[in-house]
Amino acid sequence: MITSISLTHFLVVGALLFTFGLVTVATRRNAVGVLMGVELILNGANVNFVAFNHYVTGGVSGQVFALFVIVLAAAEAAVGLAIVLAIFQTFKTIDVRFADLMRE
Amino acid sequence: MSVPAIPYAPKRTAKSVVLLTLAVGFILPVALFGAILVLSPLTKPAMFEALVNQLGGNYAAWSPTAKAGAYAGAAALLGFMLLNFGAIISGTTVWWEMRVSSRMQSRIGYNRVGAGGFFQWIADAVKLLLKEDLVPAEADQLLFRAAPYFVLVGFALTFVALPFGESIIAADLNVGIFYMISVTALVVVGIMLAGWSSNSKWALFGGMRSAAQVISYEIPAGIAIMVPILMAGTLSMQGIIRAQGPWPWQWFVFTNPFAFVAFIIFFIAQLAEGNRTPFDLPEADSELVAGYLSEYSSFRFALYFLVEFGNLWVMAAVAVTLFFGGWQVPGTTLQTFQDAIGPGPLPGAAWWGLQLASLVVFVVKTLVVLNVIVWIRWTLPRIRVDQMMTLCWKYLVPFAFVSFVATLLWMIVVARYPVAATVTGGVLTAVFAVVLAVFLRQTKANITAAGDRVDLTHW
Amino acid sequence: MATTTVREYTGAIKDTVVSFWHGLSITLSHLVRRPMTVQYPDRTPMHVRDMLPPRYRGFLEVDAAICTGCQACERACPIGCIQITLEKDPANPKQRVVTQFDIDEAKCMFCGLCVEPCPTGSIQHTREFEASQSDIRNLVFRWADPATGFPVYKVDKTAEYYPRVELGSLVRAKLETRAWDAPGPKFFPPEPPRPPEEKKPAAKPAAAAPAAAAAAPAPTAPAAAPAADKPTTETK
Amino acid sequence: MKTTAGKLSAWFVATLLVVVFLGYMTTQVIQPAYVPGVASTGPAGLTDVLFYVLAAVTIAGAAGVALSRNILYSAVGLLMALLGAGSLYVFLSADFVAVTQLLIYIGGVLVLILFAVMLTNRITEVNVSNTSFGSFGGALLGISVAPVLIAVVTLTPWPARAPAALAPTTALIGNGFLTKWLLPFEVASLVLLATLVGAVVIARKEIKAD
Repeated sequence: MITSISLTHFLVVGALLFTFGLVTVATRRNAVGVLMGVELILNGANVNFVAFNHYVTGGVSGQVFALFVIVLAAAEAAVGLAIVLAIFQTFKTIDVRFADLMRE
Repeated sequence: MSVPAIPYAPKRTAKSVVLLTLAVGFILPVALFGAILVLSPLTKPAMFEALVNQLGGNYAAWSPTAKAGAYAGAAALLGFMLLNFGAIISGTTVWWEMRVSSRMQSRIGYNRVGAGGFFQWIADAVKLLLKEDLVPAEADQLLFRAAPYFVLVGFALTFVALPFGESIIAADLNVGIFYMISVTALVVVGIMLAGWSSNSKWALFGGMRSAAQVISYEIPAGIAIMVPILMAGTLSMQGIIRAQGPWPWQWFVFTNPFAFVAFIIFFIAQLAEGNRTPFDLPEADSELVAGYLSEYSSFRFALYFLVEFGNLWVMAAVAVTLFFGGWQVPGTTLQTFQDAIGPGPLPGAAWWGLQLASLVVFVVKTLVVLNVIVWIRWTLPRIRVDQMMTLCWKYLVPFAFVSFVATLLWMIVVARYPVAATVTGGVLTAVFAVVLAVFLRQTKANITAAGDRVDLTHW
Repeated sequence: MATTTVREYTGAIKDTVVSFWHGLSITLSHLVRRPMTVQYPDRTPMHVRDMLPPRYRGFLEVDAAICTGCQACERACPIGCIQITLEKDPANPKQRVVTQFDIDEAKCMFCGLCVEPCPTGSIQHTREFEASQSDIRNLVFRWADPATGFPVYKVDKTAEYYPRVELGSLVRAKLETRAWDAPGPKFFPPEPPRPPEEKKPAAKPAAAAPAAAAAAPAPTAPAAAPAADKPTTETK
Repeated sequence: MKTTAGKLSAWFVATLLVVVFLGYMTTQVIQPAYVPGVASTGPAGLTDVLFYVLAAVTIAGAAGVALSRNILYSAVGLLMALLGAGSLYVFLSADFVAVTQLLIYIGGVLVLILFAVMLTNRITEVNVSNTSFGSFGGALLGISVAPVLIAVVTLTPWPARAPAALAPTTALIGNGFLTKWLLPFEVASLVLLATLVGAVVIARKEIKAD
């Protein structure tokens, strides 16, 4: 049984995960690095879902939501990495700045 | 150079050294096993409290820090022992595998150091520890050093949920089997990091192959595991065992014909995930030197070896848990165990005896499966990469789906006619016994056809 | 089309089961049999060369007494491990003398192509195989003494067979007296002077090191582990 | 790591890592196999310590992802963050979610990411560049977002409710997926199928039409 650990503790962890994910997404040039940032953001959200489920709503609806997020994260990673591979085959780099054919 | 006519002169070893090695080799596993036997129930909070009170302490009066410290200490001791048990099991498995393999290839092996060569693995381990620990200059220093520990942790974490007996389990997680699959993923991460950080083409290819192989084979393995989960209605390792019975026709592998298919699929997938022959592509010696561990030496190499052979125990134990009735002792039920606890704060002697019996049953079954794995390794050659992928995607995955769906239908039938389970169990067990007898006859025929006879001397 | 695919699919499964059945029973039957091997070399009942199969191809042996000096074996050798030099005998200009007959057993792949064209059966595979050496160049067998050489054999057209010494006796004599521990012939370049240690490129990729080591002509002791003498590994 | 003592200490560190997880799991959602009288969980102080350790691991891993120069190190950081977050779920009575997190993120996503790194970088060079641009902007972003979020989290009076005791949730989730959340569940499976096909179509090399 958890005594002194409260909802706020988990929310702080989630907020930090989200922040680091945001910074990663914003600053990375490497497409794989950007994907990692997205995973971090999703995890931050997940921590919040599960924490609110335990401390506020009860039941399992928050956990189910977290599970859907995990499933979609896996799907996103698969498609994202396929796109990264396609970018690599086309541009011979995965630096996101160079994948700009649509700009012209 | 011609061979000089020197008669064979065995090296003389001091008696005390022999006795010491004997003590290390035999008493240590036994002591560890006994300690695990005692410790794992005792680390349950209630029993820990009872033990403290039994020993004359007053658990309720302890400060929270003392409680937490003592409890953490007990859990740490158990974890340390389990890890060491894994190490010793992996060492003895190496010795046994070498003995069996040499015998299967009509040669003599592993008989120089100690009793029947038993101390060879200790000598090897000591030699590895004393060797120079090389890190390639162009390797990624941090990841190269860290990768073996990922592998080790992924291996050691499986022992958390691995059952040894009725109450002999570190933690009966209610997501047990799921947990086992997920923590073994750490091994893959470690292998990939090792392959990449070595900065060697062989290691890299080994790591990539390993990742492709393990990801592919997780799919049929996962679906095949669903079959016993469906039949037991729980994910807990102990729950799956309790849903089976002690007799062969009550094991999941024989009660349901599709579960037998699922077991075959699961077994093959386990071999692939554990990088065992015929799926040892990641460390294919003839193509990739040693695959992902080409550049490793000394202690780190020893860690990889520990994990590789210790995994045999884990693979066999999981198979026994899911399909072979686990620790179920013939003649007992869950109630027998409950009744033997007795009224006292600590369970009575009968309970401990039953625990020991269940431990023995589980270990014997596990060793049988382990020997089958060893046997297959020395029978089959390594398959090619495309064959490995074909086997997974074109054969195992469809059959796993079929057995999964068929098990669902079978469960509907059994729910209506409970006698169906008994019938299929009896028939399948009988068929298996007959097939086994025919197989043994074939083996005997092989021996007599070669003009030889069964001879267990010169072992 | 579809039926053949189905037949292939089921046939693959059937093959798997059948091969498992036979393979497992064979290995299991060997498990409960007495091992055939004995420990080498100290527990063999007789010398190992006497237990080898009859067509075993070991080191080449040349019987100088019946060698015609025709160099057919040298031409037949696909890897050029035989080197023969013929000279005129200064005392007797009509007599030709073999002054060099070197066989590099380190290069020899024991294919037997040199044995076939030999008109007299002078060159033959023996059953000798034990010749571990610390220097690979010592694995050159010199069948002609460079100083004196041996005169070539005049083939007698009417002869039914050519008298040859007992097969293997010459090689065995060389092995036992270590007479073949001679320095190598001239087709081995002399060992290049080792570059000084500090001139070694330190930033060479680790993956390229074994290839570089293999390409380098400097022979190293074969007993050393390949990982241990990699120049780019550093001790931690 | 040079000496035997160093090796042994590494061994003990690895052991400790295992032990922490083991002890922590033992105290949590586990149903004890032996229940003589009152079922009790482990001492409370231990879980607090474990929470802080695991939260530190999570955040350190996330920081590693954001700040590391080498993409492989970022991947290891992501591994730590995912492991830590997954372990934190156990404190929240979400054992199934925790294990799913380990299984899918570490066994699937992380391995896929490592795969992509190895396929898309010239593997002969050790330093797989993961340089960030606009470090100043990134730092600014982090400094501006994090305090706001943390202030919101700490200052809001969240509706307090006594958390339920830790209990297994697998059966509840399974029931939910087949009753209340059946439609989302099926949609998720469709999404996965579409992903499967889409990923293959995107990533495959161009094959000349016959």
